[in-house]
Amino acid sequence: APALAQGTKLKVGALRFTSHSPSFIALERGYFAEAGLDVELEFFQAAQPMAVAIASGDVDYAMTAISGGLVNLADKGAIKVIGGALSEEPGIDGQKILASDAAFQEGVTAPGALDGRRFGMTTAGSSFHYMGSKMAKAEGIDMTFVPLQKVPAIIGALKTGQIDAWSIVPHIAKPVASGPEVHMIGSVVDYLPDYQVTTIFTSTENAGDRALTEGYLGAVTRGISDYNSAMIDRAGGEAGVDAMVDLIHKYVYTDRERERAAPSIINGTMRINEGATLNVASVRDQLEWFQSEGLVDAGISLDQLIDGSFVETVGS
Amino acid sequence: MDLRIEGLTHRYGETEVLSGIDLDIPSGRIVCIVGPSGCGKSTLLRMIGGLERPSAGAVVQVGPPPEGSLNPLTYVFQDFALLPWRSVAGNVSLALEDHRLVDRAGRIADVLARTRLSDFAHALPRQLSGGMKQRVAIARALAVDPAVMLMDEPLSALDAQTRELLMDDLVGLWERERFTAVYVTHNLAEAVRLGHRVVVLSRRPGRIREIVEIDAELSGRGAMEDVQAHLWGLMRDEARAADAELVDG
Amino acid sequence: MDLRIEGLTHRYGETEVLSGIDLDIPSGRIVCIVGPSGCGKSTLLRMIGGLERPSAGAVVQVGPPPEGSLNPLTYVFQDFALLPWRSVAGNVSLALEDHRLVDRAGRIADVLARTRLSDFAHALPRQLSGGMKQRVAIARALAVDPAVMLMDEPLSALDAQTRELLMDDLVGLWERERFTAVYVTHNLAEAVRLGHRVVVLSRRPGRIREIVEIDAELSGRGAMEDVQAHLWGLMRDEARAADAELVDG
Amino acid sequence: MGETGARTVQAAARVAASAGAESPHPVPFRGGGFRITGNRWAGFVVFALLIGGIEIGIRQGWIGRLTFPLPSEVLDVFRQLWVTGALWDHLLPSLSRFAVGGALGALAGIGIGTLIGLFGLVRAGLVPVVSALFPVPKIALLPLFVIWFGIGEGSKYALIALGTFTPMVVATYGAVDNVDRTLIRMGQSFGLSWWSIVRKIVLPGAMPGILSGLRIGLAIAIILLVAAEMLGATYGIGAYILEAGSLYDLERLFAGVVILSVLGVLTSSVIGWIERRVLRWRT
Amino acid sequence: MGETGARTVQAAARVAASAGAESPHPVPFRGGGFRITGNRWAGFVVFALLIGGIEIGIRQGWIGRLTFPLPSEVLDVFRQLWVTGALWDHLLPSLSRFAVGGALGALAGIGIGTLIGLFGLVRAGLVPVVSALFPVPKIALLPLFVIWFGIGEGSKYALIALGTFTPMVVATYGAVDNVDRTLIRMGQSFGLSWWSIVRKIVLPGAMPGILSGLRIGLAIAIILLVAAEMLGATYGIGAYILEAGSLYDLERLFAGVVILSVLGVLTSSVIGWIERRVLRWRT
Ligand SMILES: Nc1ncnc2c1ncn2[C@@H]1O[C@H](COP(=O)(O)OP(=O)(O)OP(=O)(O)O)[C@@H](O)[C@H]1O
Ligand SMILES: Nc1ncnc2c1ncn2[C@@H]1O[C@H](COP(=O)(O)OP(=O)(O)OP(=O)(O)O)[C@@H](O)[C@H]1O
Ligand SMILES: [Mg+2]
Ligand SMILES: [Mg+2]
Repeated sequence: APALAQGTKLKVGALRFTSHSPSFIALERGYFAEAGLDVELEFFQAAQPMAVAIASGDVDYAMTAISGGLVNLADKGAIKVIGGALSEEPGIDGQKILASDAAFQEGVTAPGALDGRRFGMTTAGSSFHYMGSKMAKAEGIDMTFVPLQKVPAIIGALKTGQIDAWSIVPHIAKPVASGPEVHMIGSVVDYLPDYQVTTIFTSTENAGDRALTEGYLGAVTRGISDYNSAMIDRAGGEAGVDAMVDLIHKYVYTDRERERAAPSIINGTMRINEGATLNVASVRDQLEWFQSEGLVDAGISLDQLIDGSFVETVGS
Repeated sequence: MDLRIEGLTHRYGETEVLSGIDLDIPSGRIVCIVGPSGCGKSTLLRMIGGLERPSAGAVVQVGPPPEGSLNPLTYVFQDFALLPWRSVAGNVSLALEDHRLVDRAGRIADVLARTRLSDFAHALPRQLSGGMKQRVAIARALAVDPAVMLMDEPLSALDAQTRELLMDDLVGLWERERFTAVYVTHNLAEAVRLGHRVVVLSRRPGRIREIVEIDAELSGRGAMEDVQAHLWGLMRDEARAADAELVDG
Repeated sequence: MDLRIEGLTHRYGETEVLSGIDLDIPSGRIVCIVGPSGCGKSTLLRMIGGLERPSAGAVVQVGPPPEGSLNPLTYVFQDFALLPWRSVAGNVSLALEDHRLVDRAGRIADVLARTRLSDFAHALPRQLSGGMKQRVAIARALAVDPAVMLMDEPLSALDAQTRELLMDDLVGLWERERFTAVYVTHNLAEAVRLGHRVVVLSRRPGRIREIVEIDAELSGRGAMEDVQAHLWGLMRDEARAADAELVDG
Repeated sequence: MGETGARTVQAAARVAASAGAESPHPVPFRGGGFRITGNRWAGFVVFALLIGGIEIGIRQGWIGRLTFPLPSEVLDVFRQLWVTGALWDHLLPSLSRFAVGGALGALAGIGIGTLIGLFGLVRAGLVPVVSALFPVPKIALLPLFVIWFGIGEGSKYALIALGTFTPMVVATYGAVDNVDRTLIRMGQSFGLSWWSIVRKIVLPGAMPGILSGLRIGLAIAIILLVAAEMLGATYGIGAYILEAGSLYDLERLFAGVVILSVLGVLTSSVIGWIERRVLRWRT
Repeated sequence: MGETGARTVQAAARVAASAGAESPHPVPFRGGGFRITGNRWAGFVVFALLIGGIEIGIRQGWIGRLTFPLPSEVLDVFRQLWVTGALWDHLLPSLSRFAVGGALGALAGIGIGTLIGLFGLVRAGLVPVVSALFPVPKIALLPLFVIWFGIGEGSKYALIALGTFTPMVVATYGAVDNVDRTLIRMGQSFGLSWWSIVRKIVLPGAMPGILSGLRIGLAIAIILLVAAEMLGATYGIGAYILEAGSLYDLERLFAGVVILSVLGVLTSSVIGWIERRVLRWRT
């Protein structure tokens, strides 16, 4: 992107999750610098404040699941979705549906048996709410959704059998289900085969700056390619995985030794859309679901939410 | 019932407050205790009433308390010690509630009548002048038929005119009821008006310096300027020294 | 500088507190004001010092204040009104700090010496006995070279012995400095010891009932029992009625 | 205002004093000011100005839509809450949590606080524990509360109770300590039993302190409603606020905050009313 | 115990009084008790018992591993935090937020509180606003704070400052109201200027109340550290606690809570020390 002045300052929001690896890679391997961007990572504890930080201009680009809050901010003209990241894809280990031991003992060994039971979520309008709803609809069952604000509270409630089920990304699902208190009973991908889990988004203002956004996306897509090829296609063999784990470990599970962190990093591997392709069909489905639940204004159009002009889109 | 104080000595930590006090408190008389600030008058009175234990010596009760006395040793405090949340009648009642009595209400009404407080039975302490408050405290003390009244500067929180009125009340009361009392005061005029016997204490550690007997009838006593002057002569220098002392380092 | 009170009347809302007070306060004399509780003595004194505005009438200043007087009308309060966080010297200093003075420290030292407080210059109020505190308040008042001292029951928070000592001090001070003062008190003994003129007020609304002139020299006055008895005769019934009044509904 | 007025008067008086020192003149006035006065209307005016300013600011575009909600839309949210009856769906569960949790915490706090005030050994043993508990942020313990009390009403009651408990303990034992010792000595001098003294002297004497502790305790209870309703509540003012926050729906967020604020002001006036009735004996 | 002892003595004394009424005997003792005493050791004993009990309970399996962390492992977390230096990485940012936010809030609160105390119009205008602000849960405003102050230190300072501000205002104007009116009248009677009276009488006289308000304000500031560090903080005790919570790591969660608790107790003793120094003039 030659249009960019060298050393354009940029803040990229991230969570300390493996799914944010493309940003780490692009930074570590100098892809941002090559695009003329001087990137600083800004870490968050949760996705919701990241969306607000984009709106307030504290952060320029970030990656997170589509939530009611994000849609509302888009409605206020503050942010735009400009690309896709994590996707559910048949055949690849994706998000898991978990059940508590108590429910499991009572026969909840598959999602279809969750009729009348309690499903955990952070807040109304979160991706957990969406996944649970779609699953319930597909199974033709009714569930109560219990808002618990934070992931730890959900885990606590699940382990003690106070909620019956939950869905979550594999690198959290696997360690949680490794104990006797929680069981894995299904995969989200079975209900939402092409679910666009996370998206790349930015402020409306940045989306108007084509050179900047293209520069950013260009660098991130290189990170995505590196990640997919090393971790999923194993193009570099074990050595490639090791090198990538080393790189990611600088940002994720930093408080554990590398030996203990590596399995968790590898466990968390999910495919990220090559070229940040955006599955518009999935996004539309999510938007319509939010609207049908009354969580966002029914008048919001897809165009207010996404700017599909930067990346390849499917399903539009 | 008489009281006898025998070789009473008291210390707070290192400081000796009272030293070798011997004193008789005969029934039916008022014993006034005067002395400079901080000489241990209040401490002595607390020990007479059993609220504090002397380091050495004893306060001895001689003879039985009068029949029907609910609380032989009864205090009247300087700052009245009325419960602000109880009415006048309620405050008097407090002293009686731990006793089984056939006619508590009657007893309260009687004692309020004797102290001319009947009209104020339902008033709260905050509505009363200082003088009235102290009258309520006296009524409460009378309600338990005390053998000895222990009064710690009962008039010193009042203004001079009210003090004058209450002194008249006390003289009248004594004429009728002939109660026994230990009366602590700074005020020599009070001491010579009310005391049958005035005990002068020295500065800390309090020792008995002199005991002045006053023979005149309570009613009809004047200012007794000569006795006052004699007492003041005994105390003037010590009072001045006590006044000029720093309270702590 | 003399003061003249002319037809002074004051109301708080509906209640009339003072009614038609006419009074002269001649230079170099002590005017005592006595009267039953709540008759408006403190209110009158506040108006003399300009702390409150009368509803009607006026307090008039006749003649210039003495040369160098920093605060012609200066109060001494019943509860001393010392700043507890300042030392004795600091409390005296407070009254001088708003004035440009060449030798403030010298002036403070001088006034402390005159009231025999030099040894206590660095003590805090809490370390002082009541009598010492009131001496400090008097020193502070003297520090501004007042034309008239306005004293509102300056001794009534003290015990009887200290009161005696301070009265001697005040007499001594007046003999040396011949200050003018308006002295409010409940205590007839104080009034006859210190007053050249005793003003007796009636119950609320306060009116002047009688003005008693006392000619005897301040030093060497005795208890003057006859004058006291006369004053008490004027006031007794009203004091009793005031005492028995409920403070509010 | 009185104060500035007083200053001017004072200055004027000084001039008069120096100018007309020779001829008879009234003594200068130098009192006034430093009085505790108030004017009920000014509060309304300030609120009206604030709200009006924001409304106009947003409509004119001086204030971004993201910065503040439009006051008129907040009002509309209230209207909707009222019309649909959703107000009660949210208010009633919150009120019952507030009542039960607050009552539990306050009663336990008064009880323990009284014991600390009366018994030296209890004081020595428990005061350090309570002081250590005081600065612990209750939200940090949220995950634990799920385990300990479940995600039902239990954990909500417990969280609110814990928040009310610590300030109540501190206020109560302070109040017991502050009971006039002469009154207690008076009770002893009349030979009252220990239990009579506690019941008739110590507890009534501690009442003012306990009630002002209750003011703080219940304010904290209201603040903790939001934290408590993080734990699996679908209905409740706290849950409503949290949902609005996560949806970045400022109008509903503010509507919820206003409801809590009104609840707080109401609670405080109820306590004020109780104080005026129960503590009528105070001057 | 002093109190129960007193009771027994009293009872014994009564028996003596009725039995030996005829012969000379010492007056019965009936004082004692109701004294404010303490025993430093009992606090340690209670803590030791609590911690020891939990340790043994967990090791013996009486207490589930999910219910409490193992105290010895909490200790080990502290050791690790110390050895790796991570303690300072977390403590220093939190301390600076606490210091800056607390100082801003306290200063603003004292300033506004003093104005409310001095000027009737300010009181009338601002007291209702402050009372309305008091019961607003600060976490509810978190999303707004990001927009208003960004995700940097600004919003953290602001949140902590807001939490400290409201109690400081209330405490300060209460303290100014409580300044002895005779002292102010004394100042006026000596012709002191308005500003001298404020500086030399009102403010020093309000100091005790302001300091005890500071105690509450700073306790709230510590509690709000956790909420503040929800806003995009990587380092800080609050962030550490939140992260431990999200990993359900009870040992680290408790370690963080203990640090905040110690911080609270320390702050409170520092204020106690300041009180003893600055308020030496009090009895
Ligand atoms: N509980 C206590 N502990 C330690 N010292 C005490 C205690 N009570 C009194 N004192 C000290 O004992 C001395 C005598 O006190 P007490 O109150 O008996 O004197 P007093 O003669 O009544 O004085 P006053 O005339 O001022 O009432 C004083 O120096 C006082 O400081
Ligand atoms: N600021 C005020 N507002 C309303 N009423 C007042 C005020 N100050 C005094 N009063 C009333 O005015 C009357 C006179 O009060 P003042 O204090 O002048 O009496 P006093 O003669 O000094 O009484 P005392 O001997 O008790 O000091 C009292 O009834 C009092 O209640
Ligand atoms: Mg005494
Ligand atoms: Mg008066």
